[in-house]
Amino acid sequence: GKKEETTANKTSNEGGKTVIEYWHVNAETQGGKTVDELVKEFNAQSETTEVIAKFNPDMYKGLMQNLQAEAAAGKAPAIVQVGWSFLNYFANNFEYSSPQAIIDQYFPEDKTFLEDYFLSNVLALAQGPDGEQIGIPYSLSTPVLYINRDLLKEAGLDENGPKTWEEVKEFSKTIKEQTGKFGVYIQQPADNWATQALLESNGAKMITDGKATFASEEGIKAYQLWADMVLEDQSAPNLPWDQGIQSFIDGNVAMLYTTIAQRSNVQSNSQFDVAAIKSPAWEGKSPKLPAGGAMLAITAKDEEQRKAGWEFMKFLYSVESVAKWTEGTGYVPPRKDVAEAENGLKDFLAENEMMNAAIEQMDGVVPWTSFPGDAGLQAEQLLLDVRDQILGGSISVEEGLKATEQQINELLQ
Amino acid sequence: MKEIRFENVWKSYGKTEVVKGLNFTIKEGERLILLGPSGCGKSTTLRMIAGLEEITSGELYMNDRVVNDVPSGKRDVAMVFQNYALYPHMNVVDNITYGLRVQKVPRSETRNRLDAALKMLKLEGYENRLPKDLSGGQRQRVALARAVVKKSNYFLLDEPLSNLDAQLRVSARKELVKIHELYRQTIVYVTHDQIEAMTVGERIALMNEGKLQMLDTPENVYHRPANIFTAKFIGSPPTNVVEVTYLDGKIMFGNQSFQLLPMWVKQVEQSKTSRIAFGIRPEHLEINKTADKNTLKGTVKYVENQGNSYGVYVDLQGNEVIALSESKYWPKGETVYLKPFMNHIHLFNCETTNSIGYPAELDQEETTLERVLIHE
Amino acid sequence: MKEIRFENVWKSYGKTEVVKGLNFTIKEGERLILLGPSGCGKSTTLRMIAGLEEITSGELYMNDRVVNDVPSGKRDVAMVFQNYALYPHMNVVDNITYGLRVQKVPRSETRNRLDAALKMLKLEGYENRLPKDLSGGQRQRVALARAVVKKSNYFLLDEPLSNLDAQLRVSARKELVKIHELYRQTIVYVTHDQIEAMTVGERIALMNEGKLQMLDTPENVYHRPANIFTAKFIGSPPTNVVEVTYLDGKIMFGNQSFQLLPMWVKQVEQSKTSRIAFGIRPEHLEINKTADKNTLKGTVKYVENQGNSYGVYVDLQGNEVIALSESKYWPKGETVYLKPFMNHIHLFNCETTNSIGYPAELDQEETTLERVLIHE
Amino acid sequence: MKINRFVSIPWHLIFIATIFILIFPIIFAVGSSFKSLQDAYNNVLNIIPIQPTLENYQIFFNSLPAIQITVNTFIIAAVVTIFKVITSFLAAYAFVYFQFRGKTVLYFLLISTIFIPFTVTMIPNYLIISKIGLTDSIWGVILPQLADALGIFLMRQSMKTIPISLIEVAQLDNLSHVQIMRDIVLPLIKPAVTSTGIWFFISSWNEYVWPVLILKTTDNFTLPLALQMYISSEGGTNFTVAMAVSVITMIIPLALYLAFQRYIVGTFTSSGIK
Amino acid sequence: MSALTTGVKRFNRENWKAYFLLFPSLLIFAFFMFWPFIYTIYLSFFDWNMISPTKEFVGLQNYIDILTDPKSYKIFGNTFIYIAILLVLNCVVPYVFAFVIDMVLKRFKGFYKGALFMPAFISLVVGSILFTWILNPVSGPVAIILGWFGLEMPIWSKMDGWVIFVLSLITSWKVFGYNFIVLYASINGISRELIEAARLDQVPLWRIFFQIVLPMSSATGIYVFIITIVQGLQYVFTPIKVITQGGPNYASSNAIYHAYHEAFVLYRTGHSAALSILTMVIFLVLLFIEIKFVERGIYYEN
Ligand SMILES: Nc1ncnc2c1ncn2[C@@H]1O[C@H](COP(=O)(O)OP(=O)(O)OP(=O)(O)O)[C@@H](O)[C@H]1O
Ligand SMILES: Nc1ncnc2c1ncn2[C@@H]1O[C@H](COP(=O)(O)OP(=O)(O)OP(=O)(O)O)[C@@H](O)[C@H]1O
Ligand SMILES: [Mg+2]
Ligand SMILES: [Mg+2]
Repeated sequence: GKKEETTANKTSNEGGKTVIEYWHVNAETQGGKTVDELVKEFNAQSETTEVIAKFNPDMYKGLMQNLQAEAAAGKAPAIVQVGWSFLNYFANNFEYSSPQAIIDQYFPEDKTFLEDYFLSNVLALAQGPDGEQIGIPYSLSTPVLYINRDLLKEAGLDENGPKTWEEVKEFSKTIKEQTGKFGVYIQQPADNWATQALLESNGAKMITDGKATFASEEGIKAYQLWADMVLEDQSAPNLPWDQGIQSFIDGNVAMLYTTIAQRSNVQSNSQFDVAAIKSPAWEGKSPKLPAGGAMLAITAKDEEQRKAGWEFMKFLYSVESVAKWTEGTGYVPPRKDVAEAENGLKDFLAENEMMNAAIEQMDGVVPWTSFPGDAGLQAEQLLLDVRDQILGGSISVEEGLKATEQQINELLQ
Repeated sequence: MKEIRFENVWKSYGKTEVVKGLNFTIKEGERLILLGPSGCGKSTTLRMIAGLEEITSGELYMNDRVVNDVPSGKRDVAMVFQNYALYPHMNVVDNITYGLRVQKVPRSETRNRLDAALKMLKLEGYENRLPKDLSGGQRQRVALARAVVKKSNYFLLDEPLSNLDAQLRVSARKELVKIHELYRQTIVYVTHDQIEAMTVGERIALMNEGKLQMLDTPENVYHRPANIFTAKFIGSPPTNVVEVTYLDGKIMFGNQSFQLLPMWVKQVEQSKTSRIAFGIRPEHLEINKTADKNTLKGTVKYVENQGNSYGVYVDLQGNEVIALSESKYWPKGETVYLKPFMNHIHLFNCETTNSIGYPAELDQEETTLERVLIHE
Repeated sequence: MKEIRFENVWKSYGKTEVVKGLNFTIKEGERLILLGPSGCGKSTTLRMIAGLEEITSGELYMNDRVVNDVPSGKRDVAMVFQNYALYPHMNVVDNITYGLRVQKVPRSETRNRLDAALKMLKLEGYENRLPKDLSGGQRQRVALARAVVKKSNYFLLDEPLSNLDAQLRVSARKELVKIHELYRQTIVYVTHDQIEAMTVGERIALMNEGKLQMLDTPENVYHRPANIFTAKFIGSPPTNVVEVTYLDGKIMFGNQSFQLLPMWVKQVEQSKTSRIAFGIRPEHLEINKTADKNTLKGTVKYVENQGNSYGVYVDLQGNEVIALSESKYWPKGETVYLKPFMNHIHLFNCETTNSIGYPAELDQEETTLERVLIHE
Repeated sequence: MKINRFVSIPWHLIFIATIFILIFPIIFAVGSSFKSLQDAYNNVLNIIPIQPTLENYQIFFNSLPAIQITVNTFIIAAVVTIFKVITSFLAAYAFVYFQFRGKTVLYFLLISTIFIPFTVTMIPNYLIISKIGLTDSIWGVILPQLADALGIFLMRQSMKTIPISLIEVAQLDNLSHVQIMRDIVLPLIKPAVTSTGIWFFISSWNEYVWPVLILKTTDNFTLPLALQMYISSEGGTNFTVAMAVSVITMIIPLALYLAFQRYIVGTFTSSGIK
Repeated sequence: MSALTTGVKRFNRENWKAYFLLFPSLLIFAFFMFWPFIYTIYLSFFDWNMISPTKEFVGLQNYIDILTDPKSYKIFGNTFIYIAILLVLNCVVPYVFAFVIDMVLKRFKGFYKGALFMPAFISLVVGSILFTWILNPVSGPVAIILGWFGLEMPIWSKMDGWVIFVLSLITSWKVFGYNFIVLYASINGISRELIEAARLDQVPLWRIFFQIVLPMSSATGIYVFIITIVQGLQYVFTPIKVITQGGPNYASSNAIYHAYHEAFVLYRTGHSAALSILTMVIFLVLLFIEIKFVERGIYYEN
């Protein structure tokens, strides 16, 4: 039947079109439908290429696992989404083609495509340590602070929310005292994205010259604030991510520090006056926010596939596609001109004010730190372990961070 | 009062009625034999007494209390199951003593009872065997031993000796009786062995199709069967029962006849029955080659070895009757003459199948039918 | 040649020797009864014939072939298991006909055999019951029916009627014999019922402790026991066997004595045995209240009901002997006089426990001991 | 059997309590599947939705080839179950009724595989499936699951409780092994076969880790994969749709269980044996 | 027993039939179990991330790393705690339940049987998501109800001890029904007469359970015992992965999850392989001990 023909080995269909696979992680709640629409649209208009989209559960980690199995079998899809935290790992271990290389080789007409349409700090997100363009940023997210205005009002606080982390702490404490509810929940997934935002905004650096340096004074101070809220004030619950979000949506937590990708979930399910404000800064400092989301990388092996891959990518990065993409996912568009364009997001942004917080803080975006080398992932894990320890109260912030920093540095050697 | 009383007890499985209105009393301390054809409800009755089978309707009294709802463990009953129900994972000793250990009978006492039971049932040397490594008869003995050691007030035995050889059976039942004479539990004992029934039973309850047919001493059951079923069921070869006509003090077999004793004549006249069946046990039918007064003529059909005598099957005007003889030389087709012992005949009402009763003179003649107890 | 031959067959389970050097032949088409005390190895022997038990050493021949290694399915054997071994998930009909269906016996044939078996064993009406809904006797009948319908050349029955009532047992065994007369399979039949052994068996093999004791016709086993074990095992109550001294044609019981017939004297002298045991069956011991010539004096110990006669236990100079009597009026302690039928005595060599043999005159007297076949 | 009534009352209470605890999540799931997501977030205590909606089910049916996915799942589960039962049964039969060289070692070897972490087999199995070209095919999902050590284990244990006499009768009747298996052994261990079969089915039906690796196109997806499409840490889990998919996922195994439940009763194998 | 040996002897010549019957299972196992296993042993001597073209041979280093890492002991400790909890919840409890429902109760048996099995239909993934909601310590229904009584629910997913217990409960919830039903079928198959015989002896229920039912159903009992261990080892993986990812700080990780974590999160293939092998070895030793010692006490008909 038809099924067998869609296997990875199949490189062209009956119509002589090149068949390529596009691996994504977009569940239905995260733009899955949009992926399907885009693919359908593309397939309808392309005369040379047919795209098959494969959904990979369990986010970028899940995709990476599947990719690994595929690679072990000596095969590869044409295009994959690579989460930022996997940037280094991906670059070190998988075969890929730099998009510019493909453009240069086969599509001279697109030579300046990247330069023309992407901010350089955005493009830089997808560059390896040596500046090589590994892929092209596709989904961009930043952390924002969602606030329950009703609760803030109830606690007699400014309904526009806190501007700084110090204020967040104060707000939280007040909320706890006034309403008995929790003040803030800072997301705790199995990565250090939010942690990085917290620390680096205070001037710490996760990495300096290939060495972990987060246990600096600024780093410790920033972390301490979080730990104090959890342990001392008990105004921030120590919950897993989904339970934290759930508790914010049903009104048990007044503020939620998490990705803008959660906007639609929060917006459509909360029954209070909800708003998203920019990520808090530290007093006197400007926030540095790691970019979340993913880039698209080309892993296709043979020429036809690569060419087809770029054709599809180019389609995905058109203004219309990116706009659709943004509407469907809640991610920030990677292309600079989309937000204002008539055929872009103009109307959408007008309707969904909460997006603005994310778009406005784009200039503060820095790459998501991805520890270098083979032990990078392990290093990342150590940082997660110490988060559990600190927030669980089994170790002091200073001690924990210092020890971890040291361990990581040993690993990275 | 270790008495067991059935008051209109019924038992059915779904729509199948298995026990149909039992009404009788098992006296305290007696040995009652439960006899009846296969499938007549003996095991079911026993199991009701043990409390293993729910009573569908009616009341069962034990010790003057209705026990319909008393759990089996509370009835102080020991039972030998027809299919043994040995614990397959316990060896002989454990099987036998398990109940005692549970009831915290002292060690030494347990040991004594065990030893006695092993000895009584010749199970010495098999103490550590699992049931699966025993022969059929050995398993049955273990089952019996398990019940014997319990010394319960009620002792129910469901064909406890059926798989044992004659010698062992005789010795086991003697031992059982000996134990009983000592402790006087109330025993209900199912057996298909009629000699066993006669030797062990103080009274016999005969069942058929879930109904009680007769309940009396072995002598009476044997010599004064209450109905045709009883007469035919007890004794082997079975009682000959032939439908006859009664005429003027005579019993007519087709065109042959013989004269009843006056006491029988009186009995028949009193009972006012018209259709009569005549019964006589094979051993009460003398077979001769020559005619005599009051004999019936027939022809030999065949002879069957009955162990220590021979059963001669005789065609008597189309009815097959059996007579016992010491000799086996009864050629087929030979004409023979049968002479019933006139004291030992049975007459039944053909309609009800019940006995028309026995002349009072018979009782006097045989003096009192007191039990001859068995004791060594 | 549906003959079965044992040549020095041994069977042991681990270290337990269960069958010890069997050496005998079961003739083609005969009905052989296997008799013996519980646990003597009967079932084991049957199971070896069926091929269910490995033979430890020796050869088993069937149909003149060594079958030690022939799988049971290839031996054309039907067997009634002592424990029935019914398929619990099949109803009565399926249990009975399953083997036939497997062997692709035609439908109508199966139906006929089934009907005949159901009728023979009075199982009509139970066709759709599962084993768990049957009484013990009914289960046994199903097991028997299952074997009967197979019409195999070898037919092994392990106490097939032990749980049936006397009537059913009699009719079932008659039917079995009838079937056998028709098909002449080779039948090996284990039973504990001696009447059954006598009536069914053409020959009887008596085993004890894994060894063959005697193999002969029922008459000979009964009347000419080859050894003390046989004499005591066969017949109930058992043969009285008393150790005596022989002196000058006389048998001495302590200070009493009686005169042997001349033919016996000759036999004893021939056999040159010094220590002699004297045996006599209870029914060959007349008991009287008055002395006679050649009687032995004893005192009554007790009386036991034997069904249709009474067993009188008499103390004879310290030995307990049993005599049968029609009457039960033998008061305890009374002095009685026992008179052996001098034709029916048995004399054994005390050392070997074997019979010293029977005088040739006895055979002439009783003419030929030909079988009385049972046929209707 | 007569039991003291008072013994049973506390037990009934215990069972009712246990069952409440066990069933509550299911009711919660079913209830949620008829709620709007907003309702689910904000009214957790209303187990029964105030305004029931079929929206969640519609979302599922509209966004995915639901029928195709259910059929895929069913084929996988059914084929896997049937094969596992058959291969386990045959192997167990060999272990119980045959004596052969290497039996013990082989048995130990087979049984020991139950302790092999799936992390060990995942990638190598993927490589094999990929080599035979069965990726993105339900057959690729099925193939490695056609035998099961636990199935062999349970069936062997069950077969070992069959009284040997029953096999002997069969031997006397010269039954072939096929006949013994089909007519004697199988009916007698039916409870074990049925309960394990149902379990195999449910396990395969709910299997996620392995199919995720093999299946790529939504047309080939199974229900648990479809469910994953509503679960996302970053975009938020659509709890109510996920519950709707779960409820749909539950229905077929449940129906199967109801159909086969009556076979899960003891066979009284001893009732034919004295 | 005896007959079996005959059977066995006779079947001897039919050896090939046995292999024939085993063939399908062996074939599947050879490819999809044994080969990967051997390959894993091989990998356990390398430092590799599964992708990179070079594998570095490190000898026993992976094993040494594991054995010297205190985390490993914590994780193995957790593994056994999971198993211990599940043995109680999913072996002992269903055993007792099956016994009581079959032999003590007269009414509602069918209902109990069906109801106890219900959760088996739901996958552990769904179960985990469900419990994340239901047991949300801040806003889940349980927390709210506890709140009415002034009780605060522990934030179990972040607390040592609690986290293992709750994850075990979730696993147990799912597999309880199957273990129960298997045991039930086995207990239900015990001849009623044996139980009756015991009742006549006034054997108390607990003794009937321990001394008759347990030994008589031990063939199945040992199966349930072993699968419970497997469940404690393999099944808890899903709730760990969905709910805690082994956290907080490995407090809920078990050997299998950790092997997964090493292999598919950290891509330390060699390390993961060594861990898998160690896990296997530990459990094979346990299995071997079981076969050597426990098996003897098991009652088989043949
Ligand atoms: N597996 C076994 N291991 C050891 N001994 C055994 C085994 N099976 C049977 N026996 C012994 O073998 C002997 C003969 O057993 P068999 O079943 O043949 O006796 P039997 O003559 O049929 O007795 P019964 O009349 O009681 O059925 C018995 O003493 C029995 O205990
Ligand atoms: N579960 C059942 N369902 C239906 N009928 C049954 C059930 N159990 C027993 N019976 C029937 O009840 C009748 C009486 O059985 P019971 O076991 O009491 O007979 P029994 O007198 O002991 O016979 P036997 O001498 O053969 O052991 C039998 O006809 C039997 O078929
Ligand atoms: Mg009975
Ligand atoms: Mg026997």
